[in-house]
Amino acid sequence: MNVHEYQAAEILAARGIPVNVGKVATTPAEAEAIAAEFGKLVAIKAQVHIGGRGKAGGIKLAKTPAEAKEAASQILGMDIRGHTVNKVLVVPGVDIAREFYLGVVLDRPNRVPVLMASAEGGVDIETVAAESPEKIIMARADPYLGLRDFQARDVGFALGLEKELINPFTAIASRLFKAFVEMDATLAEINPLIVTGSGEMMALDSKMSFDDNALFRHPGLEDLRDLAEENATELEARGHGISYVKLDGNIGCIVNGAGLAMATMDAVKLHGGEPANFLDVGGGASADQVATAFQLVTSDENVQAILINIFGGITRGDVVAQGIREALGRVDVKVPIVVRLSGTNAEQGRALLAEAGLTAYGTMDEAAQQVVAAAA
Amino acid sequence: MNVHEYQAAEILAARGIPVNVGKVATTPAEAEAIAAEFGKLVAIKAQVHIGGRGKAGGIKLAKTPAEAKEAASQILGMDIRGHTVNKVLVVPGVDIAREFYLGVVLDRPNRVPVLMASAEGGVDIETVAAESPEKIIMARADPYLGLRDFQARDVGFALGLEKELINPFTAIASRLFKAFVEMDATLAEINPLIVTGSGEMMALDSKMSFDDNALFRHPGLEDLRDLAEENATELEARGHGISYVKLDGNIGCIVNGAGLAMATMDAVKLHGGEPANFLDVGGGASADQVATAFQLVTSDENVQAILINIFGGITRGDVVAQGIREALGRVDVKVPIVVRLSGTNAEQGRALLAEAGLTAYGTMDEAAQQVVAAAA
Amino acid sequence: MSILVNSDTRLLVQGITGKEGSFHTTQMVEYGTNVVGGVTPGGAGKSVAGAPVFNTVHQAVEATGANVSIIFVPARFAPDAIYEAVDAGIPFVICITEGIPILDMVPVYDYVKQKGARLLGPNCPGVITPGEAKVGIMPGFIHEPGSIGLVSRSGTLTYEVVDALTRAGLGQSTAVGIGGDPVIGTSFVDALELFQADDKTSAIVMIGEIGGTDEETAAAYIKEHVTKPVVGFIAGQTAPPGKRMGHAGAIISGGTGTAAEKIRTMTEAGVSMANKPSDVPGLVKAAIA
Amino acid sequence: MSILVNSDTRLLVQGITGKEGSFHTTQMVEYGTNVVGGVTPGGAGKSVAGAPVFNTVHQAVEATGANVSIIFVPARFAPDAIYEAVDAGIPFVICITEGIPILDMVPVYDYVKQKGARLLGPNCPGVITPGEAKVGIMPGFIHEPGSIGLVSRSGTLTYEVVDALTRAGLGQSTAVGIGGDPVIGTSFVDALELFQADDKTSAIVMIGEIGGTDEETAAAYIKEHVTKPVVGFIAGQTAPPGKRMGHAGAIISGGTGTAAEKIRTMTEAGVSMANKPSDVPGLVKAAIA
Repeated sequence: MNVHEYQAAEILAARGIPVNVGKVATTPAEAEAIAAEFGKLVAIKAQVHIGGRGKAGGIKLAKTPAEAKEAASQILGMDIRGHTVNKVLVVPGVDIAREFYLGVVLDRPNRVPVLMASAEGGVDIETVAAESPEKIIMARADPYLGLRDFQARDVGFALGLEKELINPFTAIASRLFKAFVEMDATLAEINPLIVTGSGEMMALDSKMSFDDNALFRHPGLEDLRDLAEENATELEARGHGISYVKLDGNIGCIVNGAGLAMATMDAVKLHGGEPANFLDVGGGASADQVATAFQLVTSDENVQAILINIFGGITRGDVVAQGIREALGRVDVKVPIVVRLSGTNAEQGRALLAEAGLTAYGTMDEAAQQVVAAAA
Repeated sequence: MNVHEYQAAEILAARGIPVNVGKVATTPAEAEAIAAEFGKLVAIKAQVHIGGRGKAGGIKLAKTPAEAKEAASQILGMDIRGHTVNKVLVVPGVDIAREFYLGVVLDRPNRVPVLMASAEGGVDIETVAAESPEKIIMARADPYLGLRDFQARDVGFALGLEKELINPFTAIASRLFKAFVEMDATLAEINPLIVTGSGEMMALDSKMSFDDNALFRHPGLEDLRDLAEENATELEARGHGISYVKLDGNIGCIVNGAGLAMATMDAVKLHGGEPANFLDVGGGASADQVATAFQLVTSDENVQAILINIFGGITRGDVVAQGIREALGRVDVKVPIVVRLSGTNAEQGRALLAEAGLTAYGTMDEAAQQVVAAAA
Repeated sequence: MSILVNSDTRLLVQGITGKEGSFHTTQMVEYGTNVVGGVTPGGAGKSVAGAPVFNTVHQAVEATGANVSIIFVPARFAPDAIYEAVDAGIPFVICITEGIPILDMVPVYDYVKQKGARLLGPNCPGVITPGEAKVGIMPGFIHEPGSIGLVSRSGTLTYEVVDALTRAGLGQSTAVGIGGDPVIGTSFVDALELFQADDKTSAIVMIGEIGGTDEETAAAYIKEHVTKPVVGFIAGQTAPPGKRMGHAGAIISGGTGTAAEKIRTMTEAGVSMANKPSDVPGLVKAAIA
Repeated sequence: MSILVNSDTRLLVQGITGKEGSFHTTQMVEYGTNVVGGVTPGGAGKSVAGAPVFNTVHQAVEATGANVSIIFVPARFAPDAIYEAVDAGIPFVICITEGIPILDMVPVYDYVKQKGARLLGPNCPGVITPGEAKVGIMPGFIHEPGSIGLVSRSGTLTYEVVDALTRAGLGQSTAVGIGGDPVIGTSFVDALELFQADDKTSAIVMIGEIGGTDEETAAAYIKEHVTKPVVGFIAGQTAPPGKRMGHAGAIISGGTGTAAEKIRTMTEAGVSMANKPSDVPGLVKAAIA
């Protein structure tokens, strides 16, 4: 689960990290009023769950309230890589002497969280990682003890910070790490972490994402979810225990199992089609689940044909076929459906589907070819 | 640092452990009113920082408010092994079906906290430990992960608890352990932990002690300190960085170092005397520290003579002697003083003391003999 | 030989009386797996598919001599169940449970390693040595005894490939599902090491997916240490960046974990890469020819 | 030989610019200890008693090849300082700091052990090998090189005994103060094992006190493994139960940890027990005669 910059900043500020405190505006007039309140140069920043907003024109500086209003009116409503800007964060301008990157992520190969820092702040850290990995300083947490203070301090010295900045830096790094762990984050990032002209350290931009599997123990986090930012279909799917991700193609996919669902998308592409979604119905593939899957997939207007790919394992193929038939009785699907059914009792299943007028194939390749043809 | 039963019970109750909630009374009339409020059989329990209050008559049952008043008037003001009872806890009577012991302490040999439980509840656990150690069930914590739920559950099964009691027991044990760790306790004990006639688990008596070295991170704990329960001199000493423990003898001791202070007390005893106190002035033995030590030791009316035993190490003997002279200039000591000075610059020190009319000896044995004679 | 489980496996099922636990215990027993007991706190005295139920893993191990444990308890209790199994001396623990918070697994991973035990999963289908022991939730009947070792991050995709292998006459020595989470016990490298050392395994099929860099690490290991032929497949070539594809670990983040990169690295390490699952049997046959 | 420290010791001082740290660094240097450097975050570029100061232990170890570290930082930062030393690869860490919360030391103790390092203390005077290296806060001049190994939970009481030994013509191989806290790194048993294996040590003096059962554990170890003569003394025969005698660990609780019990157990293990510190040299002479 992602949150907006301003929400991440509030979380970090509450944990004692100095942030550049701003206010959120949803209209140009609000932005103007906030700028007037700050009474100085402000930055107007689009609040969207997607990176690269700076390049997309989602961040503008404004010297006067009138400029702030104008900037906000340009940014609000803007589309940034598929995300509509509904909110802007207005922050007072700060005097930046130096910029750093500071982040905590899971170090997957080592199975522990890692603190990452770079003196190349304010830029895309992935670019730094790819082009000059030696500029990234890392401190791996202990699996039980977490990040110890000396590790944060070591990173500070490795960044070349002056003596006076070591304690503030260590405090910020430790708190960022604690926020990551205590809130079950998958990412906690300050970019840039700046030193102001007067020598203060401050988080200028904050970003956090959270582990969906751990949301149950952070009840407050759900309130931070911005429904406007989430694909409504993906959210609904999650409520039904279905994994769904919308894509840009026109062939809807309904598959049991995440790995097989990815392989199915790949097969569609391989045969010249474009998948409209990733969808994993989960283990059972009951009539209810399949019916919900039909609803989810057909809610996408781009979908021209649907591929159902089920490998019967513990779930029997005839039961799945029955489920598909029942689901079709409940949901009115107007596009062609191609079924691939394999595994346990697949033949009986295919027979049942044939009775219902559905052609069911035995291999993924055949089914993918057929569905691509059907969608053309 | 110790707290009263009612304070420990409040701490555990706040952490979700079911306790038999009572109210504190400082007068018989209050006890009567509380008993009337409960409207049933009550127990009146002396609140003192010392064990064995039951045997000493510090716990009484009362069927009526009048009986409660009478019981409270007997207990309040009572002396239990040197502790005056200023408060009683009035708790409603409960129907006890079974009693258990449950405690968390540091397992010193293994350097981890340990959960201890016994089906022999309500009795002195040390007696059980000495007489039938096999009746004590132990679960050692992991140094990083603490007590894991399955360990608490294992203890519950080992106690012979029925299926229905396992979850309540596991919750109580886990919370007791968490209280121990999160509050830096040195002891957290429920004795007895009971099962009521209606099958509920409940803490009937709670006890907690805390690590003095960790009080800095638990600011609320200091407020629970009962000054009436603490030896005023011991408290004052602590404020000056001096370790002082009052004993029953008549020879005051002032020593640098805890081990040497104990050995000094032992030497006094060995030569037929009785030490009046343990006192470690700490490393420096400056004039200020020594003056404070004189004040502390002479505040004990039993003291007939004072033995100062200093082994000059990093601190030079002449500096210590100067400190003693200065201290004597500030504090009017009316009892004989015997000094033993050894180590660095001891001879110069002894000369300085001789000028001030103090006989200083070179060995602990000599000094101990002299001070015993002086106190006789 | 085979790896991880075989006819000497004495299996314990943690969470045996639950819906999933009891269902799959029956399935495993029917397959012929030697399920010696199960654990459900407070369940002592019951039995599931003929296996006696105990209150604690410790008691179960003492009574049955179990040497492998499979966990079906809910995500909130699964880490504790793994600790319990390891503390009771079980050397190999398989955690089927899905949805365990990532950071809960960080200490579990290290703990299991420190104690010298092995963990498979979580969020995995388990492991099967066809004809000997099925310790997991995979459909047993699609497998055939043979000499192809299979390791995969996925469930049904693995069945798809196993089915294709079996239909092509290529039986399996052991098929291992290592799971789709970011923090898992047994890695590709661990499984490759076991297959390389296993006399019965003549070729290895490795099925990866987007997310993380375990496939890249495996490729480096293969280059250095694996002399047996390896055939690979990576799912998720069409997956967009920044989106979790079902599995918690299947996400392209920060430009790392793409299928293209994994395919490139594995190809460079000498792995025959399949374009689609149905190509796997042919590549295996070519490799062992 | 001697144990723990000697003329090969390359000492690092953590907290070297603090009041205690700088004072004792000077003392140690004056004694002849090879202090190769010190650490104070932000202190790089300074020097104390000729020893260069570094910002981090890692940098200091890299620059100086330090193989022993002594810690003088305040109690709140001392556990972190121990972790830092161990992580930087220092195999032997001495923590002088007093007042560390007990439960902070629980993971530290295990961590040091897991990493294969050794910790002495906390709340201890350190260790000295007379004539070679003084790594601690003890007065150096009372010691003489010789063959008596000394291990103690106390500070000044140890000086008392060392002084008595020296005056009696009994020099010391090494004198170790293990510290007065409930959770300490090196135990009596650890020191006994080292002394038993040390060629230069002909007899061992062990000075215990009330609290805990480490003396009893040591007695059992002596009975089994120590062939050299051991002379003992226990302080606190007049200490009342339930009261902390200065040291956090010096408390008789629940009837365990009494001096009487320790004296009895050690006597049974064949240790010559002294009634008072001044009896120690005579008993040592009798034992090695």
